[in-house]
Amino acid sequence: MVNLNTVEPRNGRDYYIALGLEGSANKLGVGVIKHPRLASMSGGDNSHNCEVEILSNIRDTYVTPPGEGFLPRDTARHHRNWVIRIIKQALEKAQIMDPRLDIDVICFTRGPGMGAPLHSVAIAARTCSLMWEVPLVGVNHCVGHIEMGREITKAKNPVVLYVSGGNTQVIAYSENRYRIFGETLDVAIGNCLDRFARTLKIPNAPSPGYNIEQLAKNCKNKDKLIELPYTVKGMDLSMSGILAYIDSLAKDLFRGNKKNKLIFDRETGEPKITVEDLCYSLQENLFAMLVEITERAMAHVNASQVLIVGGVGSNTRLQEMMGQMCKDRANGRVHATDERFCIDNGVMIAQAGLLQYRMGDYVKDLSETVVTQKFRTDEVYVSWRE
Amino acid sequence: MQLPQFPGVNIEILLFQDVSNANDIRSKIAELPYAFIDARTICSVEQLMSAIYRVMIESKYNRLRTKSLHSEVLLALSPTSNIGEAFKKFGISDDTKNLIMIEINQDNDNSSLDKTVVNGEIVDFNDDNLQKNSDVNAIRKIYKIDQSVEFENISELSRATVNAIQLRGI
Amino acid sequence: MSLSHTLTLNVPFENSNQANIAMKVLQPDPILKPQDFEVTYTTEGNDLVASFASIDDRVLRVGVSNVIDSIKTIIETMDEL
Amino acid sequence: MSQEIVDAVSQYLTPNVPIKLISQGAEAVVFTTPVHPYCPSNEITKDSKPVQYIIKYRSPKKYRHPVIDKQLTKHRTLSESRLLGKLYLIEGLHVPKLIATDAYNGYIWQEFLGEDLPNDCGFSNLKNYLWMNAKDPYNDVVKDTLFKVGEQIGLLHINDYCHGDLTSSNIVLVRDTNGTNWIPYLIDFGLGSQSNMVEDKGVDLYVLERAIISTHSSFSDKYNDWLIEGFSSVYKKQGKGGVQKLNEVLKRFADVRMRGRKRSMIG
Amino acid sequence: MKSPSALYNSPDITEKSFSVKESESRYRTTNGKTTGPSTYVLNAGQVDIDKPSDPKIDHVTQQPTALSKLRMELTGIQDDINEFLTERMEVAKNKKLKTQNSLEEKRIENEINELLDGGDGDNDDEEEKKEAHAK
Repeated sequence: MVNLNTVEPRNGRDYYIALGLEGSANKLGVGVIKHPRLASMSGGDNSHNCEVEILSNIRDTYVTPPGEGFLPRDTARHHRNWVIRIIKQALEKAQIMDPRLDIDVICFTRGPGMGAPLHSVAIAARTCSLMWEVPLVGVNHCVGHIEMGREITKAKNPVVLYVSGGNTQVIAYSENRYRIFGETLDVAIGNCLDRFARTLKIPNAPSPGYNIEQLAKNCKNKDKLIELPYTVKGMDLSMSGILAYIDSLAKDLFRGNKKNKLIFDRETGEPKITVEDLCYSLQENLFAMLVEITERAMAHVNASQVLIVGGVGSNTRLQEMMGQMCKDRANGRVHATDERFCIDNGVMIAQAGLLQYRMGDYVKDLSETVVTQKFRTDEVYVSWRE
Repeated sequence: MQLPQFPGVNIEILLFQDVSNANDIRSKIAELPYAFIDARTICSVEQLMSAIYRVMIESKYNRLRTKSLHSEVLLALSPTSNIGEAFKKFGISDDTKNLIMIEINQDNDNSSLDKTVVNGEIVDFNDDNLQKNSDVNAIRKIYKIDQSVEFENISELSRATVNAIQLRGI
Repeated sequence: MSLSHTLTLNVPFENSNQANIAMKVLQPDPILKPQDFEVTYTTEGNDLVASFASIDDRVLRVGVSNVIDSIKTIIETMDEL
Repeated sequence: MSQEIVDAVSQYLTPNVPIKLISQGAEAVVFTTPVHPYCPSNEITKDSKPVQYIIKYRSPKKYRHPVIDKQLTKHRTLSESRLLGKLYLIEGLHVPKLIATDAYNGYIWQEFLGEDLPNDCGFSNLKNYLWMNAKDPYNDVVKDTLFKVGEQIGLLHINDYCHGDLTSSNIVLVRDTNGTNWIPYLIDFGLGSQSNMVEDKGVDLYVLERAIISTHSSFSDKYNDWLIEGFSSVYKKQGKGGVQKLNEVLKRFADVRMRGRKRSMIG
Repeated sequence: MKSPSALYNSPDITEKSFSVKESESRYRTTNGKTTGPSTYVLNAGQVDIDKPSDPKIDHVTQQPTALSKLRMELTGIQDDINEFLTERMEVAKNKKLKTQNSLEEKRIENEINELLDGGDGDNDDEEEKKEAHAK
């Protein structure tokens, strides 16, 4: 039996407050949340319905010059130099007067992610914990996304499609773990889109994927589709071949390689396709694959709900396709969150961490707070679900 | 007989033994509204019906490759798409002793099947009678079934022919 | 090769509690290349003492600078929060 | 299940072919029917029980672009039919019998295999079978079954075919004539292909291993060992050359697994 | 409050000590010389908007708090140590070029990069790091 009130709120309060710190990639996020202590939570799996109140959600993104990726060491420097200021802002916004008394738990991302950035945030988390004498919980980043998504959408037991710059996974809950049913065998979807954006030399702001989405919307030739490899392997998929192929098409287009008859008209030598067509075809192809593996997982575990999380999850075309798929299944429903929660943030770490804390599962020795670059979603023991 | 998916179509199938006028039938085969198949090439009801089913599917989607449903049955039986070859292999020859006569009637009229065209003994169209007359080696050859593949019984061979029939050209 | 390149760093905090916290924060992280680099943390009164030993100056430079970065974060946390 | 799809199928099949929906997989809707498409005599077995046939229909997927949809439906219907035909000829390999294909419309008729497991454990695919055995997870029959499943995959691979979607739902168990042991059949070849690439084989094994881990986590180590034992036995029968091939496949399998684990790099 | 200090030792030189010289500006800033953005991003046109926070000023004394002072002094000491060790590395490098093969050189180089990126000592993540860079 799950008892989410295993640990009572501190200082006789009738609510819990958690501080969440996220810094696994180029986003530094700090959030403060509140859970009322509900009697109904003592018996039963209500972890998707904590009546969370978001007291603050502050984010600062490390931005690189156009066309450049982010190095771990520079990202770590960004986080290190901003983390205290962002924590301060988040506490002020949340009107936390005295963290020693007002915070129940400090949650930080233990992994997966880039080692140095994770570490720089962990140092701040440990210091706060010792200074304020507040317990710590190390959170799996992916589980953070899932729990935030469940809480926001109230989806009790969805199949989760987790799509971001570094991850592409189809996840479903079973026996106290979030099991990975399908995933990419090579590059992640976000990474694939980002790299193609660089080939197209389109801006990185606000995000490369967003700009591809806009170009795809402007495609004037939606009946025709540029044929791309379709590489679904059971519940897994592979994207590197698709990327290499569409990259070569784009390069031929820019270079004016008239020999490529797919791109240039045999007679006139005029280009037959545009950058918009490429973006549209790429999205249609990749997203069809994502929806298909999600549907495969749904069929496998007999689920009817889907939750999309991660940065790529804010793409409206992906949401639309997923919605259509669900509609054609029995009572299917798709849940997606908006960019506040899709994109990495501190609140999601607080949400997953607070659930874990309320089950009495928090750091007993600081050696448990060592960050880890590799931390699979299914390694986490999910005590807060049945 | 009718196929469940094609209720408006009547199919008549007659199996003849000891036919004496194969030569004569061949000479006027173009005018006769039937299909004639050398019974040596058929090992089961399933094999022949599978081909007829395929003919009906092709017909429904206007994909017939020959002039009539009857000639299409011979093509459908064949593992290759060469029409001439199909006729040669499955059609009757002058020395054919056992044959199958088929009428596919789409107009739902009464059968106009003229049994007198064939001089021979009509026996039940069933697996036992077909197996008596079939030539397993010839069938293996026609369907290009590797000698290394061993069949425990005729139904396994039949299954291989069904696969070939369903998969032709795809 | 021996860890013959050493550096001892002394960081005086306002009180022993702060020095202690800093030590506890730094201690858990494992040494990435134990055969090339070592670090131990102790406190002496209000001071945090970090003793580094390394196979050469390169590894020492990276290791020491990383630890100082962390100590600066610790100090800022205590200062601001 | 959307009624729209059922209606379309009923209309295609005519009222002469009564259908019962048994599953809505990701790419196909599966029905059973007692009616054989062209051999009425096959509708009753020797012990005069009515026979069931499978009708598998790949319905158009509205979520995906029509061009992709048409192509996939056609490709998968064809390759599944083609593989069933070819695999049937491989000695020792068990696949359902292909009865008819309508590639224009995405229909395949197949032999119905398997049964309903006792105590409401569901249909006799490997997934449900392992769940049924959860109370006595390591009994001899389970071991025998998993070994035989491994053998089936070994036979598939050694003949240079890949399944492409090896999950525990895509392996159907049929009781042997004694009724004690189980004979595994591989089904669902829509993503299958003829391939001599170690990569494809490694991915097949990885997909199955993960399917076992995610649905039968507590017993997955032993289960996967038994599968691999059965798989290896097929190669080992081929002597030195077989062992060499086996090692290549197993090595790639390990590589694919590592790649998978490594993936969880950046949040 | 005392100031931070450090003491260096190696087989070829006698002790080198580092201490805060209060008059010098490097001990009175939070923004170190040797802890800026990597040359890689600076070359790509990066403008540094991620400098460390300014020292906290005590509103009574109008002076930096003791901890801010410590942080600034430590920043200066860090620069001293980094510059000193970098200089020694250069010298060692020139010596080494004559005597040692480039393989060993490369190993150390790689390891340093790994340390900088906070790798957890698992060597098979090289590929992923490249990916992270590519982003």
